[in-house]
Amino acid sequence: MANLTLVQAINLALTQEMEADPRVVCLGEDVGKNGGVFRVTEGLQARFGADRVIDTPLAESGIMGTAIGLAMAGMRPIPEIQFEGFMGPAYDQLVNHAARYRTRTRGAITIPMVIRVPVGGGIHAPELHSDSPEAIYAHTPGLKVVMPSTPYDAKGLLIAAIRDPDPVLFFEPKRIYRAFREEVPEDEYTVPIGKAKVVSEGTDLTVISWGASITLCLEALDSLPEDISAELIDLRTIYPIDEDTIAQSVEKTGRCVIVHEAPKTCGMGAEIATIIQEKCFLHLEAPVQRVAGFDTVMPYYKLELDYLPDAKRIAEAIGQVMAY
Amino acid sequence: MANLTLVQAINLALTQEMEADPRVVCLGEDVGKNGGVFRVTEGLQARFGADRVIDTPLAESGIMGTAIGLAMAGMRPIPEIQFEGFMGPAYDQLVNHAARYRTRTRGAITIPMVIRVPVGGGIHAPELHSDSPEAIYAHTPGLKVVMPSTPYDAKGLLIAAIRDPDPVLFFEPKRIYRAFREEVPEDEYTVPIGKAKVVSEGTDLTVISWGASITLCLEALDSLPEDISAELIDLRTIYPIDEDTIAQSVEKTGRCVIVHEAPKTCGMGAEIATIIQEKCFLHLEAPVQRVAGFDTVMPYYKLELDYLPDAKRIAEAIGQVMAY
Amino acid sequence: MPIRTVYKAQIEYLQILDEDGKLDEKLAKDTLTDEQVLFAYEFMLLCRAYDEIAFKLQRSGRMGTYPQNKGQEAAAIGSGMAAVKGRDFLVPCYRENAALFLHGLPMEKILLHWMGDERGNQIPEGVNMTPLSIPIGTQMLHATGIAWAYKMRKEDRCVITYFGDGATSEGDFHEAMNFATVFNVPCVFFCQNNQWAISVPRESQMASETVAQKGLAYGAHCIQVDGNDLFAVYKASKEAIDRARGGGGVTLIEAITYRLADHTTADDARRYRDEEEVASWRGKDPLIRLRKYLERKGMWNDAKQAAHDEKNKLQVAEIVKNAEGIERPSVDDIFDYTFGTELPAELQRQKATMRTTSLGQDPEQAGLHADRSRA
Amino acid sequence: MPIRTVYKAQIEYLQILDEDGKLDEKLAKDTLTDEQVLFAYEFMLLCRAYDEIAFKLQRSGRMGTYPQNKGQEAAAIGSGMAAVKGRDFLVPCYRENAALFLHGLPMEKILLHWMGDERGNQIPEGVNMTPLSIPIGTQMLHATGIAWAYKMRKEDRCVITYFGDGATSEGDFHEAMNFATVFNVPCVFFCQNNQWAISVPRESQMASETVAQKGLAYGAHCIQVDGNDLFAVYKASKEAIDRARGGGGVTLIEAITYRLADHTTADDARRYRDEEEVASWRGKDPLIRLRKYLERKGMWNDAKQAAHDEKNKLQVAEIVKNAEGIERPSVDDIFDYTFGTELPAELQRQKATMRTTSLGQDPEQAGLHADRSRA
Ligand SMILES: Cc1ncc(C[n+]2csc(CCOP(=O)(O)OP(=O)(O)O)c2C)c(N)n1
Ligand SMILES: Cc1ncc(C[n+]2csc(CCOP(=O)(O)OP(=O)(O)O)c2C)c(N)n1
Ligand SMILES: [Mg+2]
Ligand SMILES: [Mg+2]
Repeated sequence: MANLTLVQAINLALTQEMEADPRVVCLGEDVGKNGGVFRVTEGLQARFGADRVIDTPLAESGIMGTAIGLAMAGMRPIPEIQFEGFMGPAYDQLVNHAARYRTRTRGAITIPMVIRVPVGGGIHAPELHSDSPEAIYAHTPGLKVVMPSTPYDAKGLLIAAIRDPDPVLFFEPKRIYRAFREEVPEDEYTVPIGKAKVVSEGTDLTVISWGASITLCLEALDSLPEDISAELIDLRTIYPIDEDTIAQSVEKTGRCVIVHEAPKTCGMGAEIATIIQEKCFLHLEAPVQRVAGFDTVMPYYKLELDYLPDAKRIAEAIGQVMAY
Repeated sequence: MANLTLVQAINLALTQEMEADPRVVCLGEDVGKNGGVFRVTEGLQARFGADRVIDTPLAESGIMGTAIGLAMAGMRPIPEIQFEGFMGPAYDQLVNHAARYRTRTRGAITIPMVIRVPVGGGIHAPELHSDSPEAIYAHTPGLKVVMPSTPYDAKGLLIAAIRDPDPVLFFEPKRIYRAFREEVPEDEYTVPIGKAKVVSEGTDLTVISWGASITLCLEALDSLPEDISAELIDLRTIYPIDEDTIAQSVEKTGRCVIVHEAPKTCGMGAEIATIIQEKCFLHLEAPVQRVAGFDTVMPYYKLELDYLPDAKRIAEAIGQVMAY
Repeated sequence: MPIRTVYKAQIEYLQILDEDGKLDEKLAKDTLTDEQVLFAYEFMLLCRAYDEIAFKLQRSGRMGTYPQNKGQEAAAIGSGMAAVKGRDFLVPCYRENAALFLHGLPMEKILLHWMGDERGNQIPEGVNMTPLSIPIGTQMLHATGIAWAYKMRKEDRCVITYFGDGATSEGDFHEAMNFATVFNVPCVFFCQNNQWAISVPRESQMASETVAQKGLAYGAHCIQVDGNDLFAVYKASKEAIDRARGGGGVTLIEAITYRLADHTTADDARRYRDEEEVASWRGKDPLIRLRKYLERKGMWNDAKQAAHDEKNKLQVAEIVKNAEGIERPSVDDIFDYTFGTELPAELQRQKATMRTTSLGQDPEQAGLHADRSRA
Repeated sequence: MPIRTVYKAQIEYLQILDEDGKLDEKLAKDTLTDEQVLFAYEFMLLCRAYDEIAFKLQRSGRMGTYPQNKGQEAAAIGSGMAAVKGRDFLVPCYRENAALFLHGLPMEKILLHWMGDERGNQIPEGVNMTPLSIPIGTQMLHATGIAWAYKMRKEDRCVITYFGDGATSEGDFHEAMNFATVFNVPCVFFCQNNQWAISVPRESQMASETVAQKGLAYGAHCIQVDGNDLFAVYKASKEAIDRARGGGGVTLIEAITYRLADHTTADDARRYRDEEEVASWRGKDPLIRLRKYLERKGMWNDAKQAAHDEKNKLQVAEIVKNAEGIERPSVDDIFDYTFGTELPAELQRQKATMRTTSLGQDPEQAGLHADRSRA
């Protein structure tokens, strides 16, 4: 066991999987000698060589497309896209090829790869370095999408993703890259894709979130009056959605608040709220509420904290839902 | 008045707007001499010249990106992307530039343009010629998204879109390009962006859809038992969503079915169902149901009709919701 | 030296068999044996027969859109023969059927593909290729990646990827060439410059004089060949493949050819190109040229031609029968290849309920609710 | 002629003012007047002072990430001076501040941008440029489009767009060059090859010997210049701009320069590049070189330098004061520039309720429901 940050936990997972499986290679802009702009791949090139931890030219479609080719040919590539805002140029390769190849060829050609991407706001970064595009990819058949909120889950989910036979988008909430540490086992382990986690149990209301917002939800829960017993669910996997954990909780509580950074309209909150009303209709005591980013472009950093959900807003929403 | 197909109505709108405004130019692959692969721009190059109806190289990012530049410089470009499946390479320019420029520059630079794209399945086309990506762009702040289901609306919405000061995605349901005709006024008129249309009034249940599925909904409604009075809403504008029309209807009926071709998870159905549970919670008699494409890659055409919602499925869902 | 030349380049054009079927013996040396040429011609005849039948299938409503290969057979076969079946890997677009067949793709697969059936893309084990690629320009990146894997694993193999003149306008072409040359992977880029991208002629597609010179941007080897000349295509491809496998670098081959048919069966080329132009290229048809050559060498005659035409007709009819005879795919296939892992619960429900409703709702649960709401 | 050369090209390198400040008088003819050179040097000094202060602002926590321009001033100014302010249009990346200032951008705008304030991008009316562009490689397409509009409207104007060596790897670079040359629009592509893209050196970014030769792929005019040489940059830019405006074609200029600082303040270049290399380029600093030249001509001395340093310090302090003094943007701004039309109802609600909740729910309606559920 070691007390690790999220960055370190990811680095550890990468190290161990590269050690264990020679097919695993990392590629991307500045991931090699520089160890990645967030130092997530620090030390990997020194350890595994420049042929397995590869600095690529500055071209996201190139990174994604050649990673697809590598995967086709039996490798287990882990491309990094430097920031979620730069997934744009890689969108076509990801959505029209990576996600489709297994079904397109009826299983003859498959694309086992993990696309690592730092996501989300809150770090005072320049434009296009603070978005949360998870819903786009949850709407894209053929992709799995995960987003850890703790170092432990990060390691376990990443190992699970690397061993998954299909493309997995691994979103790393950059706001909590180094925000806190957690005990992370040295041994390899997996956290299953598709399973949410009940972070704290409660009976009055369910709060559902993922990524960096989990920390804010915990803060909000702390601030609630003693008589409100809230259950917090960390989705962990964005797609496939763990409906059972969600439905079980809301059947019990009858109330739900969903929290995410992405714009509200057509965000994950909409899907989850709809699942809830489909599955828990007769149990619902109040409308499911969403605390989300606005339906506006993510502002530059002077205003980013006004845009992002915070503990106060979450608590406020909980209050409203409880008062309904 | 003339009895026109959807294709002809769009062609008429383009002709009239190009006639009226020298800033309007059309560009895209094969839109010129060939009149577009669907013949939507037929005759335009002969009429307005090759400088205003422009055959571009085969590069969607190039089309979108130069159209943005044209718009910046005071033109009113109407780029065509040949099929929705080929929006992939243009995604970055559309989402990270067209959609953001007004707010990025606090109004100093704006991008008035209409991106025309044929969408949807049902025409026995090859792969990547049958998708329905509207939810992706509804989740993208800064874009407006429309999809007509009739020739009349097509003309009016397109003229409104061309005159709109911001980027508008104009999705053309290719399945009904020539499926039927309608009287379309010769004079120019607009159909306002952001306003849904109540296609047929009813009291027991609301059916919400758009594009080619409207025809199927009408078919389904025809097949219902006499005692079910269904209201059909054609969304027409995907974003911004006309919540008022939706809420008014569901407050009245208490039941709702949403129909779309796109995959169910994180599709527009999720957002609309969530809006309904937010706005009409106490009026809802049954869970809102979605009749949608599956969460799978759109199959090749031998199976496409098994994938796409049809009148039977819609009627079935209506039956279930009514029986709840 | 305040002005100095820092870079110089030139592009060569190669032709060995001219339009009259005359061979440049010197250049032809060490290219193809007589047997190989004969084989190639016979294979081209078969592919042409296949192409015509595919066209007819579409016209009679038995198949969807189909892009004819007519006129480009020498480019496909010449390059295909230069690659080693079972060792090298092909990453095609959709207008080089002959190369794919040569490398072992069962011929009904292509028909199945255009019949709207993913099983047409289900490449059999041991057949080294990706399926036809629909989004233009995207597949060269996969080729680069596959070649890169070969290099990483020190396998003595090579990838050849096909694309059209139009495809070279896409950003992915640029990125693929750049990655391929930067990492010096064993990949050959084979452009079938058939002069048109649907309705857009090459001169409107690019301002450069050649496609080949685009490779200079990446420090690649570049060559332009007569794409209707089997010998030239073979020679250039063979050199490029040998060089690539030896770690000697990436080559961009521009094969000058012509799309004798419409873009696809959904297209009507008379709308945008002159019959004169088409006519001028008909004479350059690679089949005509090769037949002239073989006849001159006494290796071919009308009788042989008739016999082959007959045989090919039968063979293609058989292929069509196979393609059409295949049972309709199961609707389960829509779901079953989405993931290699167990189907998520929601997808299981969608699969279970798909024939009755798209709700994806557990019918039992729906019933349950109905009861409770009535209670 | 079975093998024939179908294309030939070469790339020239231009230097006029060498590293010792010695001028090639012949080549310098008809370039810059003494006054212009003096002006350029003084402007470069100001921009350097600005750059250092911006760096310090970040280091002291008063500004976010900032990419220093240090070492690339000659490239920015030389090209900027070749374009006509108020007539031509600039489409920058983020490392050519000097060109933007020269063309009228208020100097606090760049600070505002990096202070996380969109008002830094609110280009004043009459100032002809787009704001800094964050997604690499994307802005050249806008430049092409703007130039295309000029051509359509027959305006006698030109666009110059800036980008780095790394940016030339993006597909958008390729598409922009292709559109620009195919439609022959008045656009000049100016690459600041500063040898690095964050941690990736030019040699790992591309296999080509030069960036300039990438233009051959499009039939563009191509030239490589010493980017730290004001005269060479000016001359090449001026020629390219004049040619473009006259309809004579698109030019790709590769300016060889060096990023003397870290990539941005978030970067630590010592992790990936040798101090030796940096040191060798310090001597080539365009400011040093120009100063040598001016001193030799008797146009500059230590006193002037000291006076200017002092003056610039004050001026930059004033700019910083302006940037920092601006009131915090209104949170309403998050919403108010989303559309040019009336805010959709949902966005109005989000705006109205944003301080209390993100629900976007009408507070009245929420209250109403609460009542009803209690009733
Ligand atoms: C990304 C993308 N954009 C557009 C299309 C539509 N389309 C299909 S084929 C074609 C022209 C291709 O021309 P070229 O690359 O020269 O190949 P050819 O068909 O001539 O063999 C176009 C535009 C597509 N399939 N993919
Ligand atoms: C599309 C995109 N990908 C990645 C990045 C992250 N990034 C910012 S600057 C940079 C390097 C740019 O290098 P170059 O084009 O040479 O310009 P320079 O910074 O050297 O001036 C990278 C990779 C980005 N901003 N945009
Ligand atoms: Mg072609
Ligand atoms: Mg650089």
